[in-house]
Amino acid sequence: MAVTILGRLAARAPVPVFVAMGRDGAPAIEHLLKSGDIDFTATPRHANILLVAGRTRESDQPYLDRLHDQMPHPRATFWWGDAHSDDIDEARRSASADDPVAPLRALYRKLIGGSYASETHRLSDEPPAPWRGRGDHGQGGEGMMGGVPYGRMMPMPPTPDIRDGLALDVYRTQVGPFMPYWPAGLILEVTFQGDVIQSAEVVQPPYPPRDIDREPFDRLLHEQTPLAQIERTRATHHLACIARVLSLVELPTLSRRAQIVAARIRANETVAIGPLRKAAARAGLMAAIKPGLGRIDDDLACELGGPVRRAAGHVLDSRNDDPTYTRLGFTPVTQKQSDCQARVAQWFDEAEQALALASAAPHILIAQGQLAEPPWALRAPPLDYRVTELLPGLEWSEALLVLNSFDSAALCRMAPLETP
Amino acid sequence: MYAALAGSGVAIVPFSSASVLADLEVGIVWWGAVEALTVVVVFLHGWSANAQFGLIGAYRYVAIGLPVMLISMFMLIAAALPAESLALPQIVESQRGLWNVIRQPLGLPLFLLLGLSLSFRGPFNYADSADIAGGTAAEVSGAPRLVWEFARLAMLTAVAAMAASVFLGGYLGPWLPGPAWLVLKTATLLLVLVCLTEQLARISPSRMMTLIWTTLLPLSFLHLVWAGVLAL
Amino acid sequence: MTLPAILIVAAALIGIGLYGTLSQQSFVMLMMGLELMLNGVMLAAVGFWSLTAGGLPTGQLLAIIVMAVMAVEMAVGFALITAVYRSRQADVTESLTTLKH
Amino acid sequence: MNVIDIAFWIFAAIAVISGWRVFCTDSMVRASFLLLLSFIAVGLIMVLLNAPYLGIATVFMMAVEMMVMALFMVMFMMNPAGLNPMMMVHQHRFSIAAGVFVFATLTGLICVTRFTSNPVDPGLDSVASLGKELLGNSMLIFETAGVTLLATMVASVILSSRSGRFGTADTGAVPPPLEPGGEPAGRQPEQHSGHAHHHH
Repeated sequence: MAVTILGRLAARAPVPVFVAMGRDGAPAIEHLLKSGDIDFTATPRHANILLVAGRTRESDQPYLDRLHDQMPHPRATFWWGDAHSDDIDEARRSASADDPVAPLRALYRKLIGGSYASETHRLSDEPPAPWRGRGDHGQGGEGMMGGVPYGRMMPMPPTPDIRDGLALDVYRTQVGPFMPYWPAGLILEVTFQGDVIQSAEVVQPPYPPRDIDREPFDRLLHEQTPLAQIERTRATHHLACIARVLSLVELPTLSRRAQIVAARIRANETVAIGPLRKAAARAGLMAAIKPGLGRIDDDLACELGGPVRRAAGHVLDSRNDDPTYTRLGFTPVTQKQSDCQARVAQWFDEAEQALALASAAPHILIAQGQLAEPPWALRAPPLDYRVTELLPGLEWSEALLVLNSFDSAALCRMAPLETP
Repeated sequence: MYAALAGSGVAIVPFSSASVLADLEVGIVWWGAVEALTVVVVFLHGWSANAQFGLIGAYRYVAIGLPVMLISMFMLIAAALPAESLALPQIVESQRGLWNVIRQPLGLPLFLLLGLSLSFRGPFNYADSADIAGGTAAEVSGAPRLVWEFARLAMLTAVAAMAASVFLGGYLGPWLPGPAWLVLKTATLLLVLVCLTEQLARISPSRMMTLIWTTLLPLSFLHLVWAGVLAL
Repeated sequence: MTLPAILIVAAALIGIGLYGTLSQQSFVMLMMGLELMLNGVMLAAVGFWSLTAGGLPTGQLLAIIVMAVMAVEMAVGFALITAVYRSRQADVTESLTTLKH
Repeated sequence: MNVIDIAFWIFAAIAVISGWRVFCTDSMVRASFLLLLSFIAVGLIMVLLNAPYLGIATVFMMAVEMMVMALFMVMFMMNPAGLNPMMMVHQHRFSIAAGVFVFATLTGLICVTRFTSNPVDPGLDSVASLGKELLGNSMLIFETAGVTLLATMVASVILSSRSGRFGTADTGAVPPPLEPGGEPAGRQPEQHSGHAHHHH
């Protein structure tokens, strides 16, 4: 009896979901955020449902299996968006158009109620590295530590230390594609010393930017699109990036608020960004990001284009040579030093400016093919500069800030697929 | 274990002039020992996870926890000076005339910073923050995680109760009976702590370390000197 | 709670500490052996203070001095380990043989 | 066999067993926290001996010390997590003999001598007496203790910092050249890294 009461109580609790962000999975997240009774967890261990939002690449399947096996029972996977494997029954799949909240809640209630079998392990769990001990107590052997007569005596670090000359052990690991607040799909092979990054290489590039951000710009190429819609998309894209930076600086409520504002802008409601910006400033967002963190030189900023270039102070924006914009009194907004702080401030300024333009000209149409330079349209070729050259020497939290200070298109171009 | 520590922290808080759970005449030193053991326990929680993010979280917590503990000990010693005793009931009695928060203005804010960092909330959330995927609690789920969250809240209340009794004159108050005052003050301090959690952003550990060692620690020295001069 | 009982426990701690100091190879474990011995000494000091010296203040003073010695010994020990590790990448007693020849 | 005695025996047992376990665990970090456990037990025994300030101060200090020791363990030692059993012992039999011998002689001594028993009256407020003592007639002792602690801090910083007056610490001790700027004089120490090739 008591179990059922607890069961019923548990079923009413917010649904613990761990999100594996696939390609253009973001709209699902905005739906979930608005509903409010979905609880996004930081690790798969705290969740019962693994939500795979959007399309994932075939090469990500082993990572998904590993995530899935870490989840405690009762557990289930929920595919959102056009899942390529269609052998999954209806309860755990939903098309990318509709709102995933209701099916998620129903699935969760069934899971808790026990009427839905929890999924079994996908990977067998024997330790990856074989045991190579040689000593009589199983210790020693080459590469394995274990006292004078048997093992390697001293930890001989391969790379000299970059800080204070104390060459200690380095730790090499892969940071996976589906971590929260990690550019979706990116896999880095990072060598740590303590929590300072010594070196990093790209194993897998991040997913290309979200279709929903590019859709009005693509449509513009072959037919007229309303100016308001283009500016709204730009504002929502910037707000989503700001939300990620906010949650990295331990302001979860503000980041949730930013995402909700983005969702409402997408639903064509008129929303002011001013109060959000003031709240973030009061909470010390700019103070938390170290000035000079992630500074990139000017020519790289120019190549990347878009907000990154304007954050470096170059007044180059394809909109100011467009007649409709000049009539509305459009002057490009720029910052001075091109580091994380400048890029976040640039996002805020551009979002506010975009909303002002959108509200100023709700029905003006832009002629076809005018605005050819949307920064996050992935047509530009990848650069030879790697984002991983920015990371060495940074602490883990700062490195995450730097990674998230570039929008997804810039990141794709700076972290193309290495041809090992 | 963390919960037991939080419980022992609350034990020495005097509820009223007569009743106190643990009448130690070395209350402050016991609170210092509780803080030190909390740092050890949280490190163990992170280290036992045997995962890289758990370990990073544990190390960042220790790096920030040790200096902050020094600051809190200076605050408490400063509060003990006018009372000429280490025992908490005497400290509360010494505030019958004037509360410590007025006599030693700097004490309460620094002690609240300690409260945040001890239960790693808000701007001091270096142990379980989201950027290291849940930090020390990354590999924990189900019942142990429930206990871990409960212990964090218990430690927050212990710090609030301690701050209330040391700086705001625990059970002293005109109309209401003793314990009611204590509960009231602790509740207000908890409220302050929780909104601090939401409001302030977290700077990176290395900058926070320099901030603590170069500004907060000298500040607490000055506070101690000020309290000493006052108590002469 | 008789004094001989306390002293026997202290002696046991000192014995274990000595064993640890002599047998362990790594510096840090060697220092832990020393810490354990000092711990035994402090226990004996407090034992004497409370059961024979009848609460003489200087007894407690001795215990605090022993505690200070512990702190000093640990601090200097760690500084030495860092210095040795920095110059020789060695942290096991086996490799410091310069005094032997 | 009232409560205090039972508590005393329990703490004593904890102290000795965890002390012994310290040296036969594989993982270093576990060893340091076992040592912390034995220190806590000793601290609590002191509280039973009516010296509360000393006992709890020991617990306080040892907690922080063991924390730092755990940090050093993981920094320097090889496998802190103890995943790989380790027999890091040399001159094993000799040290066991030394330990047992010391223990035997001490216990022998203890049993032989008759101690004057003049127990402390529980009413004594030991903290106040300690306080008066510290600032009273043994103030000088404490000043010297303070200064030595300061000297230790300075020494440990100099020893472990990298940039010394004569170049960084890891260039090693090099004898000065005969004529300025020339080859270092004297016998060249044969270059061997940490791996001493055991030519006993």
